[in-house]
Amino acid sequence: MSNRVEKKIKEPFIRIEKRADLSSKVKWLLYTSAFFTAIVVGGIFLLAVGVNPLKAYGKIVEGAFRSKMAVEATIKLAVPLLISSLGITLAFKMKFWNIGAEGQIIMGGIFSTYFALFHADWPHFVLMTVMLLAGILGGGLWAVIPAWFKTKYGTNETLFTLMLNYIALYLIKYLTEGPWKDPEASGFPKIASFEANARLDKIFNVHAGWLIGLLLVLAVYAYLKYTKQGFEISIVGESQNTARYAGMNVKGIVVRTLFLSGAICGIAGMCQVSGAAFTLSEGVAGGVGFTAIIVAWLARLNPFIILVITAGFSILEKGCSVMQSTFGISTAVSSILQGIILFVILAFDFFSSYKLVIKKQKKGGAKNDY
Amino acid sequence: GTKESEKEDSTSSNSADSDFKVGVIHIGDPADGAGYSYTHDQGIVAMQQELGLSDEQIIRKNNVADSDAAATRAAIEECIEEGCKLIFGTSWGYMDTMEELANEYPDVMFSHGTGYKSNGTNFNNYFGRIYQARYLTGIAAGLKTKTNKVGYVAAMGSENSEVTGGLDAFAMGVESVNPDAKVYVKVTNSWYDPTLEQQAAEALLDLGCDVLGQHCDTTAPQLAAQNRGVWGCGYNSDMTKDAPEAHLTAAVWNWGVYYTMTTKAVMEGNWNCENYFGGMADGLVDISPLSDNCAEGTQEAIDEVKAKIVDGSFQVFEGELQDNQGNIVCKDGEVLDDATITGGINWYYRNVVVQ
Amino acid sequence: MAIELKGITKTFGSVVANNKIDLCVKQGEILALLGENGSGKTTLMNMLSGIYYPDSGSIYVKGKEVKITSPEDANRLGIGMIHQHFKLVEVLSATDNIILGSKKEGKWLSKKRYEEIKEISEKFSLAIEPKKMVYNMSVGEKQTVEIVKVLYRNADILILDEPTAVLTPQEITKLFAILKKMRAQGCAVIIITHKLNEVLELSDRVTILRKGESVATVNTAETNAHELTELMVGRPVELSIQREESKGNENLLEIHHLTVENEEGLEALKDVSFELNQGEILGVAGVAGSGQKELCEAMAGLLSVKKGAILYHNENIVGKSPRDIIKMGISMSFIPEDRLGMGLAASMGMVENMMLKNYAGTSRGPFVNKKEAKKLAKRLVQELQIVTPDVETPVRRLSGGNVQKVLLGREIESNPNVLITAYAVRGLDINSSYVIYDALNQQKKKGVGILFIGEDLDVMLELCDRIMVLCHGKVTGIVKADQTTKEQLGLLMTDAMEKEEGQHE
Amino acid sequence: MIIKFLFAAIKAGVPLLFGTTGEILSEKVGNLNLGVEGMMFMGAFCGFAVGYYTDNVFLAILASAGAGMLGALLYAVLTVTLRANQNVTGLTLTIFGSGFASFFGELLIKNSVDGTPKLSSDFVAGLAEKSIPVLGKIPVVGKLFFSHNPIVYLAVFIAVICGVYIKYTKSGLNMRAVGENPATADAAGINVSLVKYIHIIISGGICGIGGAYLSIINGGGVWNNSCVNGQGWIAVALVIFAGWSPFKAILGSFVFGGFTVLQFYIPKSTVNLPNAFYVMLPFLVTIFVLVVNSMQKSKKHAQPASCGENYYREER
Ligand SMILES: Nc1ncnc2c1ncn2[C@@H]1O[C@H](COP(=O)(O)OP(=O)(O)OP(=O)(O)O)[C@@H](O)[C@H]1O
Ligand SMILES: Nc1ncnc2c1ncn2[C@@H]1O[C@H](COP(=O)(O)OP(=O)(O)OP(=O)(O)O)[C@@H](O)[C@H]1O
Ligand SMILES: [Mg+2]
Ligand SMILES: [Mg+2]
Repeated sequence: MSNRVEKKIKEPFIRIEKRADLSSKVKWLLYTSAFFTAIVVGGIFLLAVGVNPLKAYGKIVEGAFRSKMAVEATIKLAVPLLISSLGITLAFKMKFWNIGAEGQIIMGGIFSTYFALFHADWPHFVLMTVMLLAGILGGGLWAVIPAWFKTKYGTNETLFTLMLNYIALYLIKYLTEGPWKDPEASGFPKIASFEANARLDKIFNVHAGWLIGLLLVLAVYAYLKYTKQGFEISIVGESQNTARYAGMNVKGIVVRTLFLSGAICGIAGMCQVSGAAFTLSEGVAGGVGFTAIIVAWLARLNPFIILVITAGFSILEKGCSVMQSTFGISTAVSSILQGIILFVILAFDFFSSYKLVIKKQKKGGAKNDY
Repeated sequence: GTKESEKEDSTSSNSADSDFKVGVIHIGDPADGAGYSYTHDQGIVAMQQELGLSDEQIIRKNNVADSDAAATRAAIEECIEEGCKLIFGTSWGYMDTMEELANEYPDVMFSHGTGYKSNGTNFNNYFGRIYQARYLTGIAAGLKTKTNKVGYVAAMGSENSEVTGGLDAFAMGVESVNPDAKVYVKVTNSWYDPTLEQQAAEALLDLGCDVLGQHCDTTAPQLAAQNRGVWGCGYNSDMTKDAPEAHLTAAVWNWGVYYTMTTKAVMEGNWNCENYFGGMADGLVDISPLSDNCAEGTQEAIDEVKAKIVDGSFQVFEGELQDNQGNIVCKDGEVLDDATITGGINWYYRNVVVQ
Repeated sequence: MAIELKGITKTFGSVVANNKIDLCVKQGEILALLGENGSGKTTLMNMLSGIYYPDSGSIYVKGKEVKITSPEDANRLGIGMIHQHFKLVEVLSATDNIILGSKKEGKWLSKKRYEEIKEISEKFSLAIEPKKMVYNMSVGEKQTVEIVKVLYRNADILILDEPTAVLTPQEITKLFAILKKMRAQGCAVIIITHKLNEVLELSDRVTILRKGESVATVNTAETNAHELTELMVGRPVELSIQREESKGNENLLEIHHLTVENEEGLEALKDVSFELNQGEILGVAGVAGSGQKELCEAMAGLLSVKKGAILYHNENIVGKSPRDIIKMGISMSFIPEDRLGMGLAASMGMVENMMLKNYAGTSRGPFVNKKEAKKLAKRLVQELQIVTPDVETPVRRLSGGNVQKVLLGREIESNPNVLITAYAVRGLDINSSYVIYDALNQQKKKGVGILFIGEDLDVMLELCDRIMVLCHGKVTGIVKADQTTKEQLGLLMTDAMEKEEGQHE
Repeated sequence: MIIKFLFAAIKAGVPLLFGTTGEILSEKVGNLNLGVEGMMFMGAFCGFAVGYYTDNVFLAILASAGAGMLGALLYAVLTVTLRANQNVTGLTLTIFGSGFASFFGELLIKNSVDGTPKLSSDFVAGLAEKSIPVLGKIPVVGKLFFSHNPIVYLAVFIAVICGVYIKYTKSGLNMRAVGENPATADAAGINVSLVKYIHIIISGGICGIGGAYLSIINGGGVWNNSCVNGQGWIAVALVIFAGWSPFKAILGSFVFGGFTVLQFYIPKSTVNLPNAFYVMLPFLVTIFVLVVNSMQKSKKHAQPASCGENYYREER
């Protein structure tokens, strides 16, 4: 029937197979080897650019922890990342790819800044509470926009939230140059620094954001794992049809969850403006919203692992900053190092769900390897 | 280093020593080769050489966005952590943060560039009369233009006194040698944005401008001019090396003057912490050597005015000045005071055209 | 010998899906592959089509030993497989789907390709519209495209995985004609189906798999349904349905003039009226797409109703959400067509799936109560003999039959008054099917009103008390099951619409 | 002035066109690559550096494509073979790429004569705007369309080629199938991984050239560490605007280019909108298009169905 060319088909040397379940021992082995490989590959890069990797890593760790002040700085870096990673987690759990944390942080910042600028005379406690609520509202509403369109028209949320980041950013620009411009800055477009009354209190010398972050870790964990709403989120993430079938109001759940997701990011924004920057500026989110996506993903949406990974990122960032000034090397080294470490970890992540099967010989047993 | 700093504190009166550290916060990367941070860093390097400081004594924090107050604070705190006794912040956006940190860390000296605040004890501002240099570059531009249209890429709009004052001085320089020429402005709203600066420059060239002045931090306008075969006046550093066929002269900073003076004073414990506003007479600002592209007679014209500026017989914002709306912004026989120059010039000079 | 498999073994983690299986098909022969759910049929065939790769064993195609590492290899060897779930690109036309990936000459997509496909399809007397987009096609049309796709590649070994599960009787007849024609041309055909009558009608030989091993191969001419079932299950089984007289005559549900629009805004149900009594199984027959899905979803509150009423004890439940309906005290169980996509959360375990419908009611306050669900899951595993490593194992990993049991078990456990089932046994092996029928009869005994959407008319005639026939969204007749015949039902199912119109008005 | 504006719009749109065409290729095979910015950065640097050291325009462009490809290869290995999450990998690539450009950019600066890495004037002249002999003389059209620098034509050429390829060739059909439904493509005998690799890598190459345009032509021949500056993100947005069609991307990129230069051509005296509005405009428009697209529920102009998800044959 056919005149097909017979081609010798060889058996593949290596094949990929899905892993069944991973024992926790293997899991740890995997994580530690990923970590060390990342360190080694990063080290090779450092070596290549003429920095002694041992010294460099030493400096990074030292830089993050060398003094009380350094530790405080590291924690300050961690706060917005931790909080927004937790926010994203809610949306991701529902398989709603919210990559708009950046914008939601900003909107949280903008909303709470309004009160800091124009109602700084309110009693401190009232003002703080209102600012927190404003942050929640700002971030939440900003996330609700794409959620609403998603439920109504199926609008792609990845792209929508991405675009909203930029719009939020330029909204700050507008406010800075326009209505909220500091009248006393002699023409420089900037928003005035907050008065002391509008600043987040410090607990152990670092603004209260860290406590909020830790509480949120517990809250998000419990919310997802033990509450009915958390259950709804995972069902909707699983299959919207199944959720509808089970009598869930899918649209309501999507909008509600995104509100919460954005709201948490908004809290991060509020903490940044009132606790770290004491003003609103275009750098308020500074890419944290994007890093948070990476953090949430690497942590597999587990709030406690998010805490650990956030710590890692913050140590790296703070440490690299010290390394940069100490060795007089480019700030870009830190980006490259971060990139390399992430690439390695992403690559290793593969082995947590797949394994390689190497055929020894024609009929030889299969050997499993990582 | 906290203990050490306390120790030092007690004997701070003169610590001209090897563990005296100076922090510098740069908005960009000193390695950018021509722009703002590069110029400041040249000043730091000059200071370092002059005072014989070792490399370890200079802590640089680069790429610190001044639009990110949290990052600014983190960078400065890191300098404090490193034990810096004197910290220079080079971009205006750092000002408020530095002011606050000055109150939090009274034993560290904070000196902030291009702003206006001070606290009289450990926080001041330094800036310079770059408008004097701009006036001179305006002369070069005015003599060079054939179309009588001079362009100007401005980082900020009229609300910004620093930019606007500089632009007005430039325009006045143009007018002084070429009363028919107009100065066209495009605003990028960003201190540093190569793409926008390039596009703004192109738009000006499209309007028919044949000399481009600039108050923004990259060489893009000069390169755009060069690509069209016309001319330009740069800023920050001598841009003749970047655009040899187009560049006339640039308004340049010699920050080393201030950095050396201040660092020395702080090391010797006799810093007065007053705001500094240096000018051409101090050597803080200048113009770069004129390139061969300049029109004939430029050197002479400039030299004459420059001499007067240096000896104080000529002030740029002096006598009757009219803005482009027809208002009188400085009366005859008066001179604008420094407060107005740094914070109150929000008008465009009469030959400036905003489109 | 077209294909010969020797000692094929394939494991997934700890599951041995295929254990040293031998199998062969000759050219010019149709081989039926029979086995219970999860016995390894699909896995075995997927190794022929290059989706999976065997752990050990050898494959011979036309006498030569080969390694099939990808579908491309399979194509090259002349093996074409029609998968259970269609492999078509929705946004492409029929033609583009057919020529997809073909290694034929030429780099450009010429206009002529449409004619070429038209010709090929006509040669096999298959009706396809070459330019029609797949997303506009019915299931039957898609199936046809799949077949043309295989023919286009000149495949002479054809594998079909449960091809008839979603086809109408007419379409099945057509499909079988094509397969027979191919056999006549010397092709080798392997077909997987759970319907014994099809096996007996079509195949030359039958290979039976049980628990991943091939237990027997018999000549179709020398066997019968009973023997096949016994070989499959491994013990003698009685395949009969005991229909008890429906006792209760109390009306449970009255449906009045129900008109429903589907997602595309077309009227899927037109003026449908009927009633469902206590302790009765009401069958719903009809060609696929006659509005069965919409009927179920409308009754379950998942689809909004355009006109009409659904009365439950004289109270209209139209416009209420599924949650509200449950709150009203009506417990209506619905076993949807798409089990994993609609009835269950595929990557969650049985426990979570038990909570799916009543998580909100199990406890007060914001927290869910997992304990009850876990108990229930464990009980179901025992009662229905669900094969699963653990009650927390994702249900996605269970075999089709077991998935079905999980779903059915949950719905029954909720003690419903009304049970709606759509294609409850689709894709289930014969034994599992009868377990389900039994379970339904148990419910009926308890007085539950059951709406049974089915496709196998023989079964419906045995199981149901009354049968309602839908055609193009209209009721064309409601008949007593013991007073009708298959032929009569068939007529009602396809009856010309005009005729029915008069009857209704 | 209008003509000058349009001309400037085209110029500003060219890097976007590269980025968009590249990203379309990638998304068409099912890989949403958020690393456009990073790949453009890598291309920008390598193109510039090779131009700087070899003085050869051809090699420079080649190098920029090569660098973009390298970035894309990294992305492809991670997402296609190792099945890492596409969003995360793309973001990481952007972090890495921008770091890469700044880091080596600084080295370049340090190693250059008086701290200014500067392309030779011959090199720049080779890429200068030139009026095409006869066509360039046509009154309006000549200025608008036939007096650009050569890379502008290259951008349009690549976009057209990609458009034709996707729509009218068999391999284009195959790659579309991979992006829509990889399981189907696989069953049809298409080597899904190979197709993905090829297109993702080519996509990176195209993005890389876009980067080179920014560093070499927009930068006026002097290296600048932040030459890409967010253009990659606008390109991602533009893909939506273009409805995943390279043909529409041509028009779209010029429209978006128009947005970015609009503020410099609209007379401030007549229309005085806040500056933030102009920079926001492309993103606002993109959202608008995104929403309108989804409202129409058009299956044809939507994102390829499998975009964002990785494929594993044995997965169900
Ligand atoms: N991708 C897979 N991963 C893990 N296990 C699998 C996979 N595919 C099949 N199995 C296992 O292999 C066994 C056989 O599956 P297979 O699909 O071949 O059954 P089948 O005979 O086709 O069943 P059915 O009649 O329900 O279609 C199953 O019990 C299942 O546990
Ligand atoms: N991803 C998976 N992981 C583990 N097992 C799987 C997976 N996918 C399928 N299986 C197994 O494959 C077997 C057959 O599944 P399959 O869905 O073909 O059942 P089925 O009875 O044919 O149902 P359907 O009619 O819906 O196809 C099951 O036993 C199931 O356990
Ligand atoms: Mg099967
Ligand atoms: Mg099956």
